[in-house]
Amino acid sequence: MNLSVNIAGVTLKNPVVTASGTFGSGFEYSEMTDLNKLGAVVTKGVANVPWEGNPTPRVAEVYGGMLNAIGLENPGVDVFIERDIPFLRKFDTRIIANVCGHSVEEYIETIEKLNETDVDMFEMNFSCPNVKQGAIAFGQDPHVLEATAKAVKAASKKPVIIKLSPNVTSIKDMALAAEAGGADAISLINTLIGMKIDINKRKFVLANKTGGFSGPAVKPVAVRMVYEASHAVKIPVIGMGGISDADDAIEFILAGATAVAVGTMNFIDPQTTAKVAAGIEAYMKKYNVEDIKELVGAVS
Amino acid sequence: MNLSVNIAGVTLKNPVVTASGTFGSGFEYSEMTDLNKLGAVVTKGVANVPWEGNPTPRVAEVYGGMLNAIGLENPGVDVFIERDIPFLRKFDTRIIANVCGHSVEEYIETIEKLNETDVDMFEMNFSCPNVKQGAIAFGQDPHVLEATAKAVKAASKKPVIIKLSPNVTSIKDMALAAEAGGADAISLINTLIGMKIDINKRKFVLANKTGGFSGPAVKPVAVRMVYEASHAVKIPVIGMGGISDADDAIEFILAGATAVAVGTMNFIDPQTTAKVAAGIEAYMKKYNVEDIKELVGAVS
Amino acid sequence: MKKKVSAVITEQTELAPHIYSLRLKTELAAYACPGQFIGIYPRDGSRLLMRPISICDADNEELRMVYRAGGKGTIEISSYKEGDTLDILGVLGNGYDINAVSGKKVLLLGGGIGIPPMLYAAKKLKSAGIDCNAVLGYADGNTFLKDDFESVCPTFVASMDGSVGTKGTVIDAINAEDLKGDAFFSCGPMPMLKAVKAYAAEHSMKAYISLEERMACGVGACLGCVVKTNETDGHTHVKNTRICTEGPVFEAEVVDI
Amino acid sequence: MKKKVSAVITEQTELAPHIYSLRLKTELAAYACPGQFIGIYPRDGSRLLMRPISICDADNEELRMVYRAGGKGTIEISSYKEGDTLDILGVLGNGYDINAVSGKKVLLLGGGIGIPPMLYAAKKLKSAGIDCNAVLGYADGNTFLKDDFESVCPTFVASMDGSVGTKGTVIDAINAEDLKGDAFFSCGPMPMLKAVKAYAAEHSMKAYISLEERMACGVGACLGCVVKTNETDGHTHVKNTRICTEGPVFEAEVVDI
Ligand SMILES: Cc1cc2nc3c(=O)[nH]c(=O)nc-3n(C[C@H](O)[C@H](O)[C@H](O)COP(=O)(O)OP(=O)(O)OC[C@H]3O[C@@H](n4cnc5c(N)ncnc54)[C@H](O)[C@@H]3O)c2cc1C
Ligand SMILES: Cc1cc2nc3c(=O)[nH]c(=O)nc-3n(C[C@H](O)[C@H](O)[C@H](O)COP(=O)(O)OP(=O)(O)OC[C@H]3O[C@@H](n4cnc5c(N)ncnc54)[C@H](O)[C@@H]3O)c2cc1C
Ligand SMILES: Cc1cc2nc3c(=O)[nH]c(=O)nc-3n(C[C@H](O)[C@H](O)[C@H](O)COP(=O)(O)O)c2cc1C
Ligand SMILES: Cc1cc2nc3c(=O)[nH]c(=O)nc-3n(C[C@H](O)[C@H](O)[C@H](O)COP(=O)(O)O)c2cc1C
Ligand code: FES
Ligand code: FES
Repeated sequence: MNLSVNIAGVTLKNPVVTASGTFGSGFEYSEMTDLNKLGAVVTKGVANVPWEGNPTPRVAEVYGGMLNAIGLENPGVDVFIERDIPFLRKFDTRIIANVCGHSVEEYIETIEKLNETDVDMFEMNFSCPNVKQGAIAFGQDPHVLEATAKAVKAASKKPVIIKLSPNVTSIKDMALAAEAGGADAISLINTLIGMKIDINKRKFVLANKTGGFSGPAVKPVAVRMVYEASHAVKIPVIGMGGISDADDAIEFILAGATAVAVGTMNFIDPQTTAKVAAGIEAYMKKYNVEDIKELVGAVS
Repeated sequence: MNLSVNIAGVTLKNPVVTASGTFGSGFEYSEMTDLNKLGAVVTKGVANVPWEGNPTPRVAEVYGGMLNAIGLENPGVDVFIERDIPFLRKFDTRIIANVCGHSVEEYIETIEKLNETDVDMFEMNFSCPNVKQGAIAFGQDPHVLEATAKAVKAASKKPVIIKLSPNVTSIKDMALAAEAGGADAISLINTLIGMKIDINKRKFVLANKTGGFSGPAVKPVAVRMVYEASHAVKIPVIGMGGISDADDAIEFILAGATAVAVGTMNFIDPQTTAKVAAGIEAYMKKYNVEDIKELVGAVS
Repeated sequence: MKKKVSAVITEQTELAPHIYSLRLKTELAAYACPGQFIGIYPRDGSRLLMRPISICDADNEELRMVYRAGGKGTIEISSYKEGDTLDILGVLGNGYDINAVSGKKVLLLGGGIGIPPMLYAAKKLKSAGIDCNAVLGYADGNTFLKDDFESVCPTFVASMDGSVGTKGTVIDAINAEDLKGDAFFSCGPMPMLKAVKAYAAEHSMKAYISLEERMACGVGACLGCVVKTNETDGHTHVKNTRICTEGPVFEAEVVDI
Repeated sequence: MKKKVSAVITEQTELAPHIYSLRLKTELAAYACPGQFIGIYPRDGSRLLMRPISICDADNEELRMVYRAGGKGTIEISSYKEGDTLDILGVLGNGYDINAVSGKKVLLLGGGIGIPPMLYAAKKLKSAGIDCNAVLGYADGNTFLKDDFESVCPTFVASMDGSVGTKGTVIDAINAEDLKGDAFFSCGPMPMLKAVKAYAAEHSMKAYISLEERMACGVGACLGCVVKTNETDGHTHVKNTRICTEGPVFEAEVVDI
């Protein structure tokens, strides 16, 4: 039985990865789950310099999910290279570095430093809803997305995954723009934009007012978008949004995802990724599926 | 204490209405809840002629909500006028007729017939995700929305509410387009587009593949969009999306909604609307709010 | 009588693997007709829609349902015990019309988890003095409710694996036992209902069949649960009728299955 | 030792209106230090995030927590009974450093629902032979846990409504009773912690304070729960530090509150 998948020439031992920002640098969960069991660790968004992020409260619980407005706090790419990559390299898993920035120049500066490391791939976060200085525009206009993708791709010595925002009219157009810009793969969905109000205080619960909405509640939107995007492009798709068990992961694979990421549910059960990988294997056994690739997009 | 609100010159005794398509013609729930307690009954989308709707399965449960792809089955405007309006008129509540169509001409034909009845307002559904022949485009492009709004408004002798789709990049642009097109009010959100796959059968759960996603799970998106839309326009906003109790309703009002609609939760508890209205009153008492209008948009 | 109420569990027992008998104490019991159903709401906030379950038996105080705990909602429901409460919506739909078959002989056909509603129908037919036989189709030797039927009317059994009664379907049992009647009351999987419809047409019998569809409201408001009809329906004004309201029991010729 | 485990409830009692004492049998108990906390997961699928609750007491087999059932999740948690299980994540965070105060006199200051963690701290101080006094600030006469403290160390009480002890805050009680010490261990609402920080600075005392923030992961991964710091933090490399991991207990001068 073959669970391994190939994304832009990089082989993942299984299709289960972590969703950026929900697994720290991998270190935080390494005590609680075996990183060797993961297809890849996708690390928290990293920028050219340290970012302070947003004021608190940064997280809120909502029905079946959560909001976050971390604001991409990160220690900067230099610390990431010195501290986090060497730690992750000790494990038998792929490293996908999620990259954020306020401008094309910032993205490129980070990528150029990471080019010289042994991370396996880049995931470009053009879609974080919590950054105000323009990053959101990258992810919501297909022309800007395509141009940014091209610039980033030209600077990159590693395969580039472009992460898409679900807060768009046509996910198909965004997927096509990423592909046209030279992306080696796309990943989706990033968070929906949500808001929560404390009715007793008559205040926004998050200091940032709005936050990224994730967790099981968003899954139907995510599955639909993965289906639409994967049917529009030829490059592989990494699907995510509300995955909490193997059944959810298989739903994304059937919808067209080559790999899947577990995000918010890591917070609920640190073993989720391992359970998802084991559950996919059990499903394949049950239905005599020899190769996971047979399941990709196999819905009718 | 004043709970009444004014939408385009029409006074609703309280801000709680039903969401179109979740309350039939009012008749179905009249045995289980007192229609006299509602600000208005918003009826199921009606077209110039009867529509058969989509094949079954038409509904599916998802985490914290549901998907529907009814496909706007309706008996046509003539039956609506003969049967449903006279029934509703027996109650001390407003009637808002939700109108659907495949083309501007169909909308206008329906409106012209309804002009001669005593419905109080029209709600234009330009945003149903389940109709394939183009209606979706009305709700996802601001220019088309504005033009359609203008045409409909010109044909209408009653106030026109335009219902917005959440499946757009910028809800603000859509709200502004509706206002520019002459809408007397806007209502939002209609359903998000979702999908569910049966992993054992490897089939779409809905015959239509995709369906409209509603229920408590969508609330954070809905509150955010009501906030953004109501801050962009001067016309009143009717907020909905996942309201299950008075706290939820007040959250929408604080976000900027003048009135609120209860949709999916009618299916879970037919008394939801009445409980919401009573709960808003209790909240106003608790916090000494004399007039509900003081709460509209009162978040900081 | 349609209402959402909170009902107390007075029995929750597993009759066969994953098949539970549930009794609920509720004022709605007094209004129950055979073939009608209730909606049972899971309590977990991730599962909002009611589970439609047929009434298997009723007296003035209690409803009995027999259901399969298959998916997440029914598994959750099966975890509640005597004394716990469940929210239910009922009583829903139009059941079997006992008056329509007065003076006739009725064959009650239940297949699998379609067996339970036939029990209440059998009891009501019997108390109306209408002659009936029950034919129950099981997958295997787990013949849940068989004893209950035997105490009401002559009961014949079929099983797919041949472990009890006639090997095969209820239609096989009818043929094997040479059973005759004027009308069928029937509930079971779609292939069985189609076979029943065809058999009835062939033998000039009336067939009343109970249909299933995914439901959201259960009360006719959402139009989620329709089935195609051969003629334009009086309510919808198109060739669709609502299973939750006009059904779940229909004359077989009316619906396009 | 960080792990998600299922723990059995061995006690669930209401100590005062909405204030519950919960004991859980779990292997994690053996690793608990004062000032650390666990995350308790609601079971309802609509509420996914763990509720961070401080450890009020522990032995090798059981953890004790005292918590307010205020919102939906804690109200749900309070509905579970002895014998039920709860999923918990623990043990989390860095607690009070007992070694740092060896040979000193510690004043334990607890305000409201910040009182519980002080009990375990008092016990650990006592068993380390460190002198301590407890000063507990209540809203009113519902002096939950007061007896528990009195059996460990000299205990002083303040209440906002004056119904017991000094009328006012813990600071008012310190002044009224003329209590002296070298360090504060403190937990309570933000205004109290600010007052404690200021008092300590003024009196050249060390103040260790326990902070609260909304949390998602509880283990340092999400960066949801940071507090501003005066210097660049060793982990984040910005002037933010993670309450769930570097805290919840901090030296007051380190954090910018
Ligand atoms: C009128 C009617 C009467 C019924 N009577 C019985 C009965 O007496 N005993 C019994 O065991 N079953 C009966 N069923 C089927 C029963 O409703 C489903 O098995 C049950 O809803 C499945 O829920 P779940 O939580 O197990 O599955 P899930 O997978 O959690 O269900 C997800 C959603 O799909 C719906 N769904 C899944 N399967 C069906 C189905 N077959 N029919 C309708 N909705 C479905 C659920 O209601 C829920 O909304 C009846 C169905 C109908 C329509
Ligand atoms: C380190 C730490 C230790 C704590 N120790 C205790 C204790 O020993 N006893 C006690 O009663 N309370 C304690 N709290 C506060 C407790 O976590 C909250 O009261 C609780 O999470 C509220 O949940 P709810 O279900 O009542 O409210 P809901 O309104 O349902 O909560 C919604 C969301 O907000 C979060 N939240 C709400 N209030 C707070 C808060 N004050 N702090 C952090 N998150 C919050 C919840 O965790 C949840 O994610 C502690 C908090 C922290 C951070
Ligand atoms: C706390 C938090 C932080 C996140 N940070 C990032 C990030 O830095 N970069 C990024 O591309 N996505 C980030 N995301 C989005 C997730 O990677 C993922 O796309 C989204 O949460 C949907 O998946 P889920 O529902 O499984 O969580 C973050 C999500 C959460 C909840
Ligand atoms: C079964 C169903 C049918 C609906 N039909 C219509 C419709 O005919 N016209 C319309 O404008 N909206 C329709 N809607 C959308 C609702 O009016 C509402 O906008 C949406 O469901 C969000 O609210 P909720 O989460 O409270 O359900 C329908 C929703 C559901 C669930
Ligand atoms: S379930 Fe809503 S109409 Fe039947
Ligand atoms: S709660 Fe996630 S970092 Fe502290």
